[in-house]
Amino acid sequence: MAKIAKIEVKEQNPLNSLQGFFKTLLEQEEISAILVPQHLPMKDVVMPTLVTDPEKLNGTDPLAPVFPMNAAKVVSRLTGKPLGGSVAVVLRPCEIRAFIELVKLKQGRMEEVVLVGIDCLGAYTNVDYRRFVGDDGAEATLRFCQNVLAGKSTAVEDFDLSPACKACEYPVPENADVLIGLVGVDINQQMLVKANTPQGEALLEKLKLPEAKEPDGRKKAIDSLVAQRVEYRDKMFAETTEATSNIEKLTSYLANCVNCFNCRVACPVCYCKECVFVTDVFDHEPTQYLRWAKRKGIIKMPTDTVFFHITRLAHMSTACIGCGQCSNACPNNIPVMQLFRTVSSHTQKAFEYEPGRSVEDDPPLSIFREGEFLELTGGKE
Amino acid sequence: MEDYQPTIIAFVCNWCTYTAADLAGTSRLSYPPNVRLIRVMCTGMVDPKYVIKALLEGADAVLISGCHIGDCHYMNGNLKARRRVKLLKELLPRFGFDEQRVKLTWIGASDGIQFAETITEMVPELKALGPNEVRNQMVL
Amino acid sequence: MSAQQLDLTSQAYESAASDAMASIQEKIQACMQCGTCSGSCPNASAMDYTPRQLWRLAQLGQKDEIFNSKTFYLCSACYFCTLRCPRGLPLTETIGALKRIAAAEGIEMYKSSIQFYKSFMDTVRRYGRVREMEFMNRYFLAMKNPFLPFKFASLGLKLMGKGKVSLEMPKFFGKGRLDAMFRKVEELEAKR
Amino acid sequence: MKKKIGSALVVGAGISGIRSALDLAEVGYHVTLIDKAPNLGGTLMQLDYQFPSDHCGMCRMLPLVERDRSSQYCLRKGLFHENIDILLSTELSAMEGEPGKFLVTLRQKPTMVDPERCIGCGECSRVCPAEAPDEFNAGLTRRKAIYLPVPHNIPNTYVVDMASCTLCGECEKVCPTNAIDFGVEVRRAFRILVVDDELVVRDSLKEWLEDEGFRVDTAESGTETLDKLREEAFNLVLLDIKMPGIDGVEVLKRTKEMRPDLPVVMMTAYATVETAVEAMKIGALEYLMKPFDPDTLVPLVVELHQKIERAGERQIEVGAVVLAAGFASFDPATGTNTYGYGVLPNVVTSVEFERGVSGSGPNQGRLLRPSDGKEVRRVAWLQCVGSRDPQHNADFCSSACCMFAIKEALLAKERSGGEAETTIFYMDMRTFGKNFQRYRDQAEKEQGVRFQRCRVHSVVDAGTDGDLAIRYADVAGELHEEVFDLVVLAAGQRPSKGTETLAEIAGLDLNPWGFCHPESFSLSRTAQEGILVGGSFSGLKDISESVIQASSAALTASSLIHAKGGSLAEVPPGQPEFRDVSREPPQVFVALCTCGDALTEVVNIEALEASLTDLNSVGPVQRIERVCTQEGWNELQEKLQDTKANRVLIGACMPYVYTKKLQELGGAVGLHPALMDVVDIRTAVFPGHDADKEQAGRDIRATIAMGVGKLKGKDPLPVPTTPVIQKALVVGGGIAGMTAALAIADHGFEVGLVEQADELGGNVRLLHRTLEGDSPQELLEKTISGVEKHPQIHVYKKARVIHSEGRVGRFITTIEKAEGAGETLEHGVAVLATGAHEAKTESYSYGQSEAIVTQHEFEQKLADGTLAPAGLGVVAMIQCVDSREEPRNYCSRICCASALKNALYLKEQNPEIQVYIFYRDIMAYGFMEAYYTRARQAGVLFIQYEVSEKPQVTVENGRPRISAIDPILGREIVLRPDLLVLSTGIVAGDQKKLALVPSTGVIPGDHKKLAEIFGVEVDEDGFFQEAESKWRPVDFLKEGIFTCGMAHSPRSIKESIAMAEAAAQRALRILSSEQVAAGGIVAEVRHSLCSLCEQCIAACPYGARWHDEEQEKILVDTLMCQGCGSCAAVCPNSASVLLGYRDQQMFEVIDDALEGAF
Repeated sequence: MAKIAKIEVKEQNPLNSLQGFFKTLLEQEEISAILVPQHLPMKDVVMPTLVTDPEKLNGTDPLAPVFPMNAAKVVSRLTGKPLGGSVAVVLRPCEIRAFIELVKLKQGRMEEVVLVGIDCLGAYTNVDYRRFVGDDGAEATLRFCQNVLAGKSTAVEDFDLSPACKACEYPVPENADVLIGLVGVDINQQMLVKANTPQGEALLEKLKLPEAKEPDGRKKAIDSLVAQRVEYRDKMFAETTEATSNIEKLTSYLANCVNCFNCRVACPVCYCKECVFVTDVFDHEPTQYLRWAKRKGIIKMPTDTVFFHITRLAHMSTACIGCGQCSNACPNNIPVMQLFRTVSSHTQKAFEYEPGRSVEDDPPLSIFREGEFLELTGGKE
Repeated sequence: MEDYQPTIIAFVCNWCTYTAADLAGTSRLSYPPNVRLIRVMCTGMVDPKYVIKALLEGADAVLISGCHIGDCHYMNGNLKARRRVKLLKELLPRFGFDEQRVKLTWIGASDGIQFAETITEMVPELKALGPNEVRNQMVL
Repeated sequence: MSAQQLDLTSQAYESAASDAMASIQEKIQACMQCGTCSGSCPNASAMDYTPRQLWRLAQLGQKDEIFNSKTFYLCSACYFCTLRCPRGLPLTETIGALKRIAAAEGIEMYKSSIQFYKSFMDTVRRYGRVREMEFMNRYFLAMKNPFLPFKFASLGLKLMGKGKVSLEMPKFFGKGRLDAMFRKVEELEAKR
Repeated sequence: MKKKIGSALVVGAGISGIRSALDLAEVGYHVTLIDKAPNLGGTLMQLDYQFPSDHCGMCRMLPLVERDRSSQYCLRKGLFHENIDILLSTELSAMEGEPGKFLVTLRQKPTMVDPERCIGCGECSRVCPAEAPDEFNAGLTRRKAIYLPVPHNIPNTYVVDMASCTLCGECEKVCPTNAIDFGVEVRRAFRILVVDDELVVRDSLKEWLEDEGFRVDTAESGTETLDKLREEAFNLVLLDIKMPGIDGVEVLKRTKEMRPDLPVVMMTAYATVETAVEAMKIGALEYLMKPFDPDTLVPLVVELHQKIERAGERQIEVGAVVLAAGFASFDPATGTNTYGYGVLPNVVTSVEFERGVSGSGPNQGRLLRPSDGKEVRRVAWLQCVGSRDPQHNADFCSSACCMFAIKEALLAKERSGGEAETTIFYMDMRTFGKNFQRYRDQAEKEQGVRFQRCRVHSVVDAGTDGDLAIRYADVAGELHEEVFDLVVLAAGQRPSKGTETLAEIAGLDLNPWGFCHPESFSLSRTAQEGILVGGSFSGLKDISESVIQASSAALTASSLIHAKGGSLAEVPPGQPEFRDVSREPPQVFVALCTCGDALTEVVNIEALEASLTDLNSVGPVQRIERVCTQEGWNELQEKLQDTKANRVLIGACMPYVYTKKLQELGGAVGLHPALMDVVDIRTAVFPGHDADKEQAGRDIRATIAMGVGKLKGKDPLPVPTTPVIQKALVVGGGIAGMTAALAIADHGFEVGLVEQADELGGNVRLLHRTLEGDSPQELLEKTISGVEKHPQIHVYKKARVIHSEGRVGRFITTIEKAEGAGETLEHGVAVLATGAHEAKTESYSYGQSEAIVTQHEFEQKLADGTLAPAGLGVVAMIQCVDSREEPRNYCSRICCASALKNALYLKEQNPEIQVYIFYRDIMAYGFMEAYYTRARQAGVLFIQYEVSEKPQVTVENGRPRISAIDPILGREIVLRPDLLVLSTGIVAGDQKKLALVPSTGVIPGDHKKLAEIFGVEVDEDGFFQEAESKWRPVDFLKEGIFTCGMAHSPRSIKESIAMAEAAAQRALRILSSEQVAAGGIVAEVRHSLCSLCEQCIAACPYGARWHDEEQEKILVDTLMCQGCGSCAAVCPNSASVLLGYRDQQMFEVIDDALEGAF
């Protein structure tokens, strides 16, 4: 049974209480730094910050409904090689899941990191968040949280949470070392703190937080939230399947792709230093283009856009954790996330693989067994 | 399309299926000339990119064929290939490439007959499917 | 078949293994119990021990059990087992040896068989060939069992019907000629 | 200085011959590999699957280092190695000289078909009117008189079977390359003199032979003959022996005086056979038995004619000879044939069964019975047909048939989708090899194969449509009759045809059954130094044993050649100078072989040429009439001289054949062979493929374009080489380790030998006799002194390996010594021979009585006099103690031999002792069977038990009491022996609790730790896991590390020695060069792109890649890399690249393949 404690919330300001919690965390001997999103002073944007001074935590806002990047990428940078101290990293569930995928691919290490996950209530796209936030970031965050937890709509004017978040069935970071629970909790009174791992337990022990037990309504609230999202997701799957069901439709779907590769840069699990599509492999001879054009009389330029997306699906769809940063990054508003999640739902199921679940699960294409998938060759080996 | 002749790109492993294909040829086994053999060292080196590329350029089917499980010269290359084909078979049909357009077989070095039969069986199946749409579409 | 225990290191066992058995054991010692003989034997189903079991008993020195069984005297010396034995063991010959021991030692169970063979050989010795009627009469007389002829009556009639047994006496073409040979053999056997 | 290279002859190109030849060639010797058959591969060509893996994998025998010096394709297809000359249809006909310098005479049978010209088109076979049973399919199908001996072999040259050829000459006419020449013209000039006193013989011979085109004269007496011979020149004399006046032998003598070279064939009736043999000694070539009929006589004379006219005899000098001429199968039709083989069509041999279900067999892999093609549902395997059968002069076990039968039963199950009912009738199921017992259990328990212990006496026609009835008695004596669709006979081994001749030529004695028999404690040495025996030539063996023995033979040959001064090559054969074309844009010279007019007939050649010239980087395109002929090849070479092209693509047929030719061409024109390729443009347009001209043109263009695409991207990079530290490390100072160390050291390389104990010798210290009567202690003494005195061997006693790093060519290993400081050794290879030990047991009341001992203890007590045979009355032994059942479900292989040995010894010393052996299956494989028979004859009593009904042992008054069920009588047997000996078997691994501490005071065989140190594997029983049980039995998957002896699996002294020699041989491949070259197709890493995700490391099956943390790079050991490309496929951004198969090349090829497709 996981150990459960609580952060008491004063003055109905959960954000302040969270900041207090982070301070206590940073004061612990074994924690050298904390990675946490903060409102940056220069511009009203929330970005991950690496903090060693407890006094510099005033702007932290892990609850803000925005994440301009999937922080798994920065955690990977921090932990790729020995760091010389432990960092507590405050992440969304999708970031934790992405990080776990990266660890499997040797792009990060679990050794010097404490994963602090917070129930995710969702986020707006970068563009929409700017319209949502107004002047006071912290206030906007609190407003957002209260609304969501009260069951009110997240839609504002003509925009709503990003489709990725609306379709996300993993709002609770079950695989964090320390989980901060919001859903089904009265956050004006308290927030739950749950240790899911021995490491988390040891840490929680030291923080000496008051003990608590899981509110009765929490499980139900989570289930209902997930149900809502699954409903949205399945609709999205159906629509995307329809929109890409043949090569002509897929071509239209990706028609305005300009080979900027922003999607793959933003993708937390696309871990290649340099994508193969930007290497000399795709440095075609000029004559080659002419040859292709001659074959059908017309080709689309730049070439290799559909090829790129299908290949990226082949490479990464089993590892896709659905954070939606690809769509966020696309300059031409191609719904990349929808395509990835739809295809991933099939490829992940085929290998019974749930990305980000545990570092123990091997990536599907790195293992192989005798006696599997016999149907591919008529039942015979 | 009466005259439509499907084109099969076959990635065949150096050790088994290429030998079988050669045997089929030298034994005068008649099979349709619709296949283009690409010899690879092992099915385990067939990158999904190659299959995607072939289909996007208009191949009507891609055949990947290697040694029987356990016979692989490199011990387990064919097991790796099998997982990749599984992936492609999940992936490509999403975009209208019929599942039959990617085929995996194990054909041992002395199975020349089986190689000929495989091609002979594939051609009418592909004719029934009709040409790969890509031939008429603007993609790349 | 009796299911009694065989105690191979008991006193009784030691004494039971007689010298007579040594020559038998020698013949079939190399038997590896493959079962070819039992499978081949046309009479195996009537035997209480199959041939293979008989060899086994012989290997184990179970003389009494062998001579209490009817296996060896049911052998019709068809030589199938000898022909087929992969070890090339003289199996039919071993049975013959067993029969000789039984005859020499006058084993009770084998008496009828002894008389049968004796009567047969006597007619042969006398006439140079078998004369069925006389052979059977001799046998019946020797057995001193007045009911015995009835037991053979039906078989006799059947054989007669097929012309295998003749009531008529054939010409005495070899009468007495074999006597010398029989005498010589007796002499030789006596020496042994 | 002229380089000295030793050479060897290997007779027999089956699996053993190939192994020996490759081993010697890889070490650097020149090898001549001959086989009397027209094809390579021996028996294995017919067998598609091998137990206990049910797979093939023969190609894994090919070289792993310096692999570009040999062929890189399916070994069933053929073999090529720079250092091996392969001569087929060739026999060893004479041999003289001494070890290290033999002069051998090889005679090649003429084939009528010129292999240089034959393109394997098969037209000849199509028109041939004569048929014969096809040997390849074990006679299940028929072939023509001109045929391919193995359909998938290369070179795909047709051969003529003169025995069935009618000499009609049709094939000669139709051959497009004029490759066939029967020499009819030659025949007219061939004059034969027929001498016989009977007119009818003279006349009929004259008529028959003249019909065949020979010129025939006759003579009726000796005087007339001698007159004629004086006057005219004849080429052959057929001479009758029995003639009035001067008889044949006298005529022969005088003829030989007159014309010593004139071949004379004696004709004789059987009465004068002895005289004929006498005549052979005087110089007759051959003798023929009367009466003749034209069908037998004519082919004989034709063959003689060819022998005389065309026989290619050559003499070569070799340092050593390996005889690996294989074995023959017992013909079940001979002898009593109670199984009706040859009479009942559904009774087949195991090889026939195998061909029957083979994909290349008559039924295309379906399980059909011969009589009516019905699907087979009930199959019986009858074991020991012509084995273990002194009635058929076979007091031996054929060793492999038990496993073979299980494999076939599983094959039948697989082919019938589990429907077939399979029964194996057997006497002892001899599953003595590594993993065999589990294979059997799996077949029985999981696949439902039925095992019936019983020898079946006969098979009869069940009277219904070819069904077969079997009547048998089960163990209990119950009689059964069962009906089967198919009966498979496990036909045993016999010496191969020609064994006697070979033995005579080589001066060897044969064992009582006609097999070659090796010297004591060796599987490969014969009585004649320098003449070695490999594989089944000395008795049937399974593949792994054959391979081990073949390597051992190679080692012994190598040692001898080395000792006689025929040293290894000091430097690898000089690389020709190649032009550096890396800065030039690719320019591909395309040569189209028109194959006479064949190509121009089926395609519009001008249009084709034009379309090819259109391709990027192509030029020029040239036509060559027949590139396969020397003229054609010269033409190509000339045309190449005139161009600036830096790539060459040849469109022809049979690309396989060109592997060697391209290398020569490369040297001649100064272009790296990797920049040349051959593609097949011929198969697609062979007669019979009814493609139209346009389609054919498109197909050919695409094929050429693809070839061009691939060639363009080829980098002419120099092949990387790896320096080798020419020293070896051997871990374990038992007989295996010492043998390996000596073998390596004898080749002049330094060896470090590490032994845990304070003395060398291992388990052999405990052995005092062998079953064959040899003395292990003498062997041990000799070996130890050899090791200790050897200047190249450093022995480290009371030492352990504690750390090792590095890779093939350079390992750095640290050893810890009980006394003194540890040491670090550098070495290029390592041999792990850390042994195993007898298991201790708690079963059967062991430990509760002094009268209960293990086999080893028993042998010790007999040796030291603690126990005297004279004082023992009854001794019992129990076999398979704790063995052949989980968790130790394997046969320890040596315990049955030990039991037989000790039982025979007891009986010898004291015939009065009663010895009882309780056993499950007596594993008296091979010629050990004779000792089993001997033990039975000596009066040892064998009582079989089932694992479910084991003997019960209690201790009464300090004496064991055994109670067991005799399965034959079904009765309980009670025994109070003076001594109970337990065969506890052999264990390795962590068995400390149960481990018996041998006199050395050290527990051998804990391999797990050593395996970890060297990065190799152990199997589930704790023995070392070899790379491949069949083809690489002494290698680890990690190159450069080898295993041998009991550390690998339980085995006898001589088997351990053979394995040690094999391991040494494998090690010498690497040690013999200062630099070892990798293959041309290897992986490399583009570090600038690499994200260090290590997926490629996990994917590499050879452990050839590692993450160098200091350099922050993934590095590739090019020697270990075998070029499979798994790493490249797993790498998402192609940071890992397989040279020769770069993405760009592959994309280009795909593009080209689709060119013109729509």
